[in-house]
Amino acid sequence: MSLHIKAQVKKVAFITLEGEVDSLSAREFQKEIERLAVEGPDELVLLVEKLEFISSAGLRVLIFAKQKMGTHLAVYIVKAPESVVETLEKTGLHHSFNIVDHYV
Amino acid sequence: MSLHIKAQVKKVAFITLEGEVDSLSAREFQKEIERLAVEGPDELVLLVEKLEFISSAGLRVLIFAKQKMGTHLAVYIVKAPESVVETLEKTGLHHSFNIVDHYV
Amino acid sequence: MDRITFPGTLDSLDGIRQLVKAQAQQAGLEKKPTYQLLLAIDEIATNIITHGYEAAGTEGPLDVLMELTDGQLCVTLEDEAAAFDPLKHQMPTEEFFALPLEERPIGGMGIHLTVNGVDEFRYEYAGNRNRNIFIVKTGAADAPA
Amino acid sequence: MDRITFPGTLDSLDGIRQLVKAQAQQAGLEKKPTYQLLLAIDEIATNIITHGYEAAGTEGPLDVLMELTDGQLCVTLEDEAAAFDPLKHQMPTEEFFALPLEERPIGGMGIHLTVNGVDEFRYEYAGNRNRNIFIVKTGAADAPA
Ligand SMILES: Nc1ncnc2c1ncn2[C@@H]1O[C@H](COP(=O)(O)OP(=O)(O)O)[C@@H](O)[C@H]1O
Ligand SMILES: Nc1ncnc2c1ncn2[C@@H]1O[C@H](COP(=O)(O)OP(=O)(O)O)[C@@H](O)[C@H]1O
Repeated sequence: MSLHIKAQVKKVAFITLEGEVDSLSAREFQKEIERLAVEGPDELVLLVEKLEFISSAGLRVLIFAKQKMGTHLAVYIVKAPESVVETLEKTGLHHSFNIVDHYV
Repeated sequence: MSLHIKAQVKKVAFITLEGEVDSLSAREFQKEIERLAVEGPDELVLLVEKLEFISSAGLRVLIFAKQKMGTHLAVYIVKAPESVVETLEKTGLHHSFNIVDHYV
Repeated sequence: MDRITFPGTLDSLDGIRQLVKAQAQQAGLEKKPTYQLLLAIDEIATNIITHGYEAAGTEGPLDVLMELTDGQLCVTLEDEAAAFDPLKHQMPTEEFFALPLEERPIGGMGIHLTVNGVDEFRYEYAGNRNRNIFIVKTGAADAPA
Repeated sequence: MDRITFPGTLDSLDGIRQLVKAQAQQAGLEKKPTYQLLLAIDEIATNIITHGYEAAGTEGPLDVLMELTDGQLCVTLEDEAAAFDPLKHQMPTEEFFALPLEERPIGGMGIHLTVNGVDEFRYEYAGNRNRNIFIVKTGAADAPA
């Protein structure tokens, strides 16, 4: 039995969201996305375990992120509370984002 | 309740090791580390769920990785099988590496 | 029925959520339907503020009225912006939500989430005011028999 | 007792592990002590090949002898490199392993893992050959009484 090695370096953008994203606070979220987009990340990891609320204004920022960073960009939504998952499903965004318990 | 956002971009080196690392195959492992070190990653993530064997020659490469990429470099050893964890503990390397089930 | 008046600006959203949340908790509404109700109200309130007042360059009030009757919680948002019936707006189809993001318009999710988030959603226009009405079944009768 | 001769080169390590693993499985040795035994043998075999033969610019054989007796598996590695008793080598202390990596020599783990990986480790020198002997208790008697 031999050794198989797979190696790669990725630029990963990590964003932790805690609290509530409504139309007002979505602006801060968008600003962070714009700031990170400049660095040209390969993947976007959203840590949302403590995200208590997100309205469609927040979802728009998620879509904006893909458009800004490239639609091929893999986005991971980590530890999304049930209600957040439900909203992503109702709006079809679960097709475009990886809803996971862990990034890696 | 307001929104708290934490954002950062990290260069993450991912290495998947499958199979057996002995003194012979440790050389391939070391070459990959050297190759990745050039890119100056912020963190090193070793995915070792299917690592079936690692001798001290492999552990030396781990130590080499820290010395090459900077001892401040955070190294995550993800999903290490029990025997691998035991070897890391016996050699005190669990003090210097993060032995975890998930990176994030 | 209490009427609480907020300014029709985005920084009212947080207070409106807190107000309705407190009432929903008092009504014994479960966590999930409470979340869906708050979301629906947030979506419509946002539309009133941005599409109703801001886009027209006007300002105005956003009133919240709440009524707890046997087995249901009724929340009404009232505003003085131009008449707009969300239910008359072309709703996105299933196909829309299955589109890849590149081919999909960025908006159009708010009314969809509203209508799908409450047991009943109604719109009325009366006395120069839009009335957006959200009704959820609380499952529990208001007063024990 | 079978004797299997491998060339004293690093590409023999894989075959040695497979050989010993098969024997350990036949002996009914559990997964964990089997792993520790393979590790111990790999460490000493590596030392023989690199420090014994390669460093001296010589070549030579690496013989594996295995013996399964009542309740124990005994594996012996024999080589013709210069005499070296691993047990006489200064073993790293607890303090060594607690040192931060910057302050710690990179090697010195092999003999430590060997001695700590088997129930008994012995060294003999006889007939111009190093004999490194690894003994593990299999827990099960070889033949049922
Ligand atoms: N109160 C309102 N006044 C005027 N137009 C409105 C109002 N509410 C919604 N709209 C119109 O309906 C569209 C769909 O609304 P919505 O589903 O909430 O999605 P979004 O607001 O994200 O575009 C809006 O883009 C807007 O053109
Ligand atoms: N067979 C051998 N012949 C000569 N020297 C040896 C032999 N085995 C081990 N040594 C010496 O003992 C040292 C410690 O060995 P070990 O604990 O396996 O760590 P490492 O080989 O990683 O340095 C080696 O560095 C080497 O100097």
